[in-house]
Amino acid sequence: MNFAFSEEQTMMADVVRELLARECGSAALRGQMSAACSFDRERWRKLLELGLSGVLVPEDAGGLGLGGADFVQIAEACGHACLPEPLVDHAGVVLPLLADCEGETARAALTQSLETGALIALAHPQTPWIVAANAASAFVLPGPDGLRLVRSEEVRRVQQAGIDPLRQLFTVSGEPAAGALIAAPGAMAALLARAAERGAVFTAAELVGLAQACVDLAVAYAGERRQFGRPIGANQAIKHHLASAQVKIEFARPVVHAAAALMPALPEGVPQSVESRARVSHALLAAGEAATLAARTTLQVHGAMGYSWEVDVHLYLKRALSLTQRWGGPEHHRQRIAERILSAPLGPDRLFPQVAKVTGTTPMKRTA
Amino acid sequence: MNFAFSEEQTMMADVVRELLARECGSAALRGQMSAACSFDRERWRKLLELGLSGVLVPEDAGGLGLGGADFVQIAEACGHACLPEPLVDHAGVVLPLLADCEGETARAALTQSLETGALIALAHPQTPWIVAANAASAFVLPGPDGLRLVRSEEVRRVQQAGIDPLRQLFTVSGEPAAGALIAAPGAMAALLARAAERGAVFTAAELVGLAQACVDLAVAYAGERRQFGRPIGANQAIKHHLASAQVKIEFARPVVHAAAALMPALPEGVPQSVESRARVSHALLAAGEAATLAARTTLQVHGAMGYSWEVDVHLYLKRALSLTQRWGGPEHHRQRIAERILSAPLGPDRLFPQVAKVTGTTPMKRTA
Amino acid sequence: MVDLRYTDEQQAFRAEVRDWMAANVPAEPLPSFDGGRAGFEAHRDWEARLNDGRWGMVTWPEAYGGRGLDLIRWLIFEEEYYAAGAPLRVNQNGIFLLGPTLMEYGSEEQKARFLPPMATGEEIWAQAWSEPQAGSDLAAVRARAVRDGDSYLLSGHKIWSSRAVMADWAFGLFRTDPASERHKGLSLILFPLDAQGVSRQAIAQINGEAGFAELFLDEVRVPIGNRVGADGEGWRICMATAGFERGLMLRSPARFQMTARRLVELYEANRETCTAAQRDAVAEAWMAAEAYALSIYATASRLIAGGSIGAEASLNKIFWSEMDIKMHETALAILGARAELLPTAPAAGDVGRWLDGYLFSLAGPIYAGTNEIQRNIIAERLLGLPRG
Amino acid sequence: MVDLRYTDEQQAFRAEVRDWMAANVPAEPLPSFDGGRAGFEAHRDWEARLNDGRWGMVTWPEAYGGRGLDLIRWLIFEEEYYAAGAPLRVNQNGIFLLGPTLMEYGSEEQKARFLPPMATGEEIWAQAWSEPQAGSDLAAVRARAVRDGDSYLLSGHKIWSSRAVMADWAFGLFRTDPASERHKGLSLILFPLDAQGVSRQAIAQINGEAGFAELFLDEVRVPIGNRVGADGEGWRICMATAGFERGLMLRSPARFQMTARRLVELYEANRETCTAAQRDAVAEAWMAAEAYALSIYATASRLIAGGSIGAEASLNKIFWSEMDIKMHETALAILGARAELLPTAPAAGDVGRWLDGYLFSLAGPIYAGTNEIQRNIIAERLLGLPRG
Repeated sequence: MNFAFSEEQTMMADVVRELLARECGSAALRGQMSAACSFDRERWRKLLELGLSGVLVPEDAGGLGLGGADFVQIAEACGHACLPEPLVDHAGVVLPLLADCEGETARAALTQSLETGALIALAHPQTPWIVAANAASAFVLPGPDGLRLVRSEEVRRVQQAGIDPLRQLFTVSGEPAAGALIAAPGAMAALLARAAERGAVFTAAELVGLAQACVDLAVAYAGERRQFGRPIGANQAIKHHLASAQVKIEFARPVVHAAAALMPALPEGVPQSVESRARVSHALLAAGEAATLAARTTLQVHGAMGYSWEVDVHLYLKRALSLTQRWGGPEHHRQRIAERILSAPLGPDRLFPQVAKVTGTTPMKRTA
Repeated sequence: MNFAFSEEQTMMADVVRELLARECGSAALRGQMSAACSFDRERWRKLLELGLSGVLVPEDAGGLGLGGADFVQIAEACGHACLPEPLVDHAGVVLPLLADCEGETARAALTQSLETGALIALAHPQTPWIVAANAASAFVLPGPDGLRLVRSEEVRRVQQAGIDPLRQLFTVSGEPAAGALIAAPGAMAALLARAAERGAVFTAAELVGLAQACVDLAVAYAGERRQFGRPIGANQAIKHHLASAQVKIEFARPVVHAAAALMPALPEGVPQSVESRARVSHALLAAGEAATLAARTTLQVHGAMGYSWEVDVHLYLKRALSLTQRWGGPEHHRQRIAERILSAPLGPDRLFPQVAKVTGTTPMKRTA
Repeated sequence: MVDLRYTDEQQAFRAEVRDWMAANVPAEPLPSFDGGRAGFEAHRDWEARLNDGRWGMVTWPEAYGGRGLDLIRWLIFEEEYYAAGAPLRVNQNGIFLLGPTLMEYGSEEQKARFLPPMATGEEIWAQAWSEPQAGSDLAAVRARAVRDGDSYLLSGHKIWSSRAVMADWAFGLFRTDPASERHKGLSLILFPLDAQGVSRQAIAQINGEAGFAELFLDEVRVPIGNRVGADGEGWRICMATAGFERGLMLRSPARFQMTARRLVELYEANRETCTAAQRDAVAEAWMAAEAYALSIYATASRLIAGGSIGAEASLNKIFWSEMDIKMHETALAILGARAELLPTAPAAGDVGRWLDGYLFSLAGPIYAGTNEIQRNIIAERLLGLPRG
Repeated sequence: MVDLRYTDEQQAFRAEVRDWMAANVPAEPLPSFDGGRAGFEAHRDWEARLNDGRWGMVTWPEAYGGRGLDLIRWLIFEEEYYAAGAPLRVNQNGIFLLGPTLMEYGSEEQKARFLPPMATGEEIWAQAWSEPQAGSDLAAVRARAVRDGDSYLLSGHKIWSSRAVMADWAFGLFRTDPASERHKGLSLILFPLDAQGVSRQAIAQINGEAGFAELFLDEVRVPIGNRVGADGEGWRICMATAGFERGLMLRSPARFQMTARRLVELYEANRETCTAAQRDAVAEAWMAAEAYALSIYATASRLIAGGSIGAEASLNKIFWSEMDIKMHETALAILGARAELLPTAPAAGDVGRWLDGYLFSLAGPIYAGTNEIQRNIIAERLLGLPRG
């Protein structure tokens, strides 16, 4: 039992953080925004050069064969930087899904993407709007005869104007027989379910990173901005708002980290027990609440300044709004929590799902 | 349209307030508490000498024939003083119910109570614990053959130890044929329903008064108690907690007042439309939330002092806990609100239920 | 004496408003007045049309185009106004804030000069309170008015001036006594936005619209007759104006009651996917809007009976601003994945203007004095807690 | 490297604890230790029994009756302890607060003198931090320790001393430098509660039990060897102790996880009358307890890896105290009209100790530094906001 990241795990995230600090600062984001481009190929290239797209891909498929605990801090860094490019989806969800598929087509596409950095996007029923679909080279599309991999020339993309000015959203559809089948209907359900678990966990990580970025922005502003002859951050009201936001973050982050640790390198290992699924849902709910509170708090701390376009506060606020409704949205995940607490054993020894298998000399009174 | 109290209305409440300030101060309450007596006959006599028991009883039944708007500030004053005696139930619910009954028995009991001050209590299904039943001379008990008036010698009283140290609670039951029938089963349902509307409204008023008393206590303490070289009330955190509690109170009070104005002197006038019932439920919900927040806030402002038995804070906290679950409890009333908004017309012209009858040259789009 | 029934006259008045609105409210919503010149001018035209019907501000005296009605009639008017889906008031800084201020503190000349074109919409007003270093701390105003014969020369830097991108006139606080500090030595002065020396810089809000401007004033010459009230009396007048803003006028309850009604309709339209928690949230929203309306009716009755409104205005501001956000959050939760779509998105369906309304609602706890400032006011002036 | 699987050794340890608890935890709950002498002594006996099994404090060194285990094992122990329904720890002020403090700051003599009887429960400890004028502002301590040869003479007035009505010893802050102010010149001194010059006055809490006492000290003579740490070092040591109190030790996650489990059981037992909102609230409670446990596991891992805990302890305190209140509020809402009944009421049915737990939970945001103080600490020390 060790719930501390290794130096390697943290170092990898630090490298991403540093790259994003250089390549994804406020000025870069604003340039990108005015160009109405949510996909900066140069930045994408630099990110992938770090090997990020293969973190969760098994070694025999050409990846690093690492697990969710290795990727989660990277996803947090993406959220903290308000990264427009869908790196978290691509490396956290789509490539692992391809690795999870049997057959040559999926493997070839995976290999090609790992080599060239080609963006592949997934049209998942729980996340109807696809980020930067205009930059994707191929799409994984569910259909009546199973999961298909369709090249971008063969799909219809419809832009869906959304609130996040850094991300262009699309719906994507293809002809029923377009592209190549990569999973039969039976396998598809399991593949999409696993993708949803991964998507929820790493979106939760993005939200935690974003929440922390909001508090960081507000703390910096509150230390500088002066009213009534002193920094506004000297006011207890400001302090207590920010302390409350930080409390929310601190008790979301370990949940996200624990949920990420459930996502192993081997794709088939993504657990589907009611207890594991509840941990994932808990992560997304807690992170969403932390991000919403932190974004609202930083807006309030910034006052009128925060309400203006020229300050970055609104970028985070809008990203939070966008991310919290992905992967089924809060009500779906609350439902999964209710299922868990009303059907599976409860108690301190159920914190880590594998415990029950090993211990239990005197069983808990409650039975599932 | 006038939503301001008249001088007479306010003056009557002021007289009650002054009497309670004299007779129901902290020392009196503590004396009563150590005597484990929740009914001070002398205080009761003085209160009734003001004519309070007849406020809502029609003139032809020996009362003042006034309405809910005349009684609501009196009920607030009782809540503010944390009055142990069940004056609000007696004068606000039970005597109006007796006036509402046909037949001699009820009328005779009413007349006698108005003359002698005898406490009569009601065992209402929505409020199972009867306050100070040991001091009541008679009980109104629902039964399979209708509503019966039963003398205290003929009932079984079982004390139900509760959290409010100023009020002794009881369940009360009688033999099926004990006492005298005052309403047939058909009439009983309507009588009990009206009693519940009155009970909810005036309990809401008690809660608003109680909430204000909590803020008043906390403001006084925060102005006196010094830490870090200044009164603790100079801290923004304390200020903002109390301001938030006051906001809750200010937007509960007019709801309670409007709901009270729906309770006219004529008993049969108690409205039963879904809109009126929602206003009553809204009053109880809003007042309950205000009282809970205010009680919790005053405890927090008082710190360890507030957590001690010797300071009055806990008396209000416990009374709030007791009152909020009466008359069906919050979930029951939330249900009534939902019924109202999903079945009756909505919009600014529906604020006062009688409006729709009169206006309407171009009907609102929405229909019930 | 509490009597919550409308009189026959009040009912007749309601019917009259309802009829006029039915005949006059534009069938299609006007484009936003902060979104560009066309929307701004369409709203100006609407102001003129309202004025033609003598509906511009029913509480104003008849002499200035009003009807001299009491606050209960004003509330009835507002109820019918919002129920009819009538446009937002582009001249709200004028008719709700400066108008009442001029009637209380202005000279006869000022009333005659400024109120009629305000009523007709000929002159649209912006406010110019804040400065970069004077936001919550409004008394830190540095912009100055230097006396030069019969004129003032106005110089300084104003910010967050709502409507100032396209408005005709503005009112603001200026330091008329250069040696003064804090809230002393300030005066309230009116100035035309097309005057020599005024330059305006639009500020885009988080919804992308330029609802604010920065104003750079460089020796803008205005006659001393443009000062409202006495020299140095600006702070006191400004506080009274802020009371109007936070209190009754700017946020009439009907607007929120209509939002609550739309929210119930949204819930009903999406009932199959809604949870019980969302139903409860919708019910909360409706209750909040009703509570706000009842409270304003009580305040209006009190004012009619000779009462006044002071720190209570701060209670209102906190309540409506928090309510407004919650209502919109509830709507977005019901919309689920569609919440983030703009109405122009093909998949948006019936998302309506909830997202826009949400962004707008987020300004509520900030403008006209942040809710933190309002809580200080309540604690210190209403509850009597010691100053910090 | 994150690895959330227990080792075989950890699993075996869990099984060992579970077996011992199953064999030793009293079948009937003990009477409250604040409710009277019988309950107090029953809890003292339980401490002795725990110590006999070497379960008094598994993280303590073996020399003092512990097992020298790491924090992960401590967590496992606590999980099994609370899952077994074992009694609350009457000597918590000793074993969780003073014990660790002595191990870090005490002399060898002090450790040898005080730790063994603390471990066995022979000496039960009270804390004596606060004074009537030194609550949140602990640095305002006035109680003094005057040097007299090899002794201190302790005088002053302490309040809110938990357990002090019946405990044997107390530790508190005293001003050893009479000329000092604020947090300078304070020392941490241990004194027996039955000494000449100590009088104790029980303080009834809102639940009617005397969990606190006021202590009046009048020239209470103690050897200077009862001072922990150097002269004037009391504040620094006290802050470290407060860190234990707010941080890991006093509120282990298992307790809340058991409350969450009982809450789910209460929901299930009352499912027919429960609303969806109540189901959501129960789910929130469970999530909060899980989040707290996960966070403590993360902190424990960090501490094992050589990290330290500082202002983070304040995050914990705010979180568990607010969670605890919410859990109990949810339970009371589910109980409805029965919520206000004491368990002794004939109609109480299965209300259990929820009401009592609710009242107890209300102390959470107050004691060991109010949550307002904790938010200041987070803002200033963790986030780096400027001091007020």
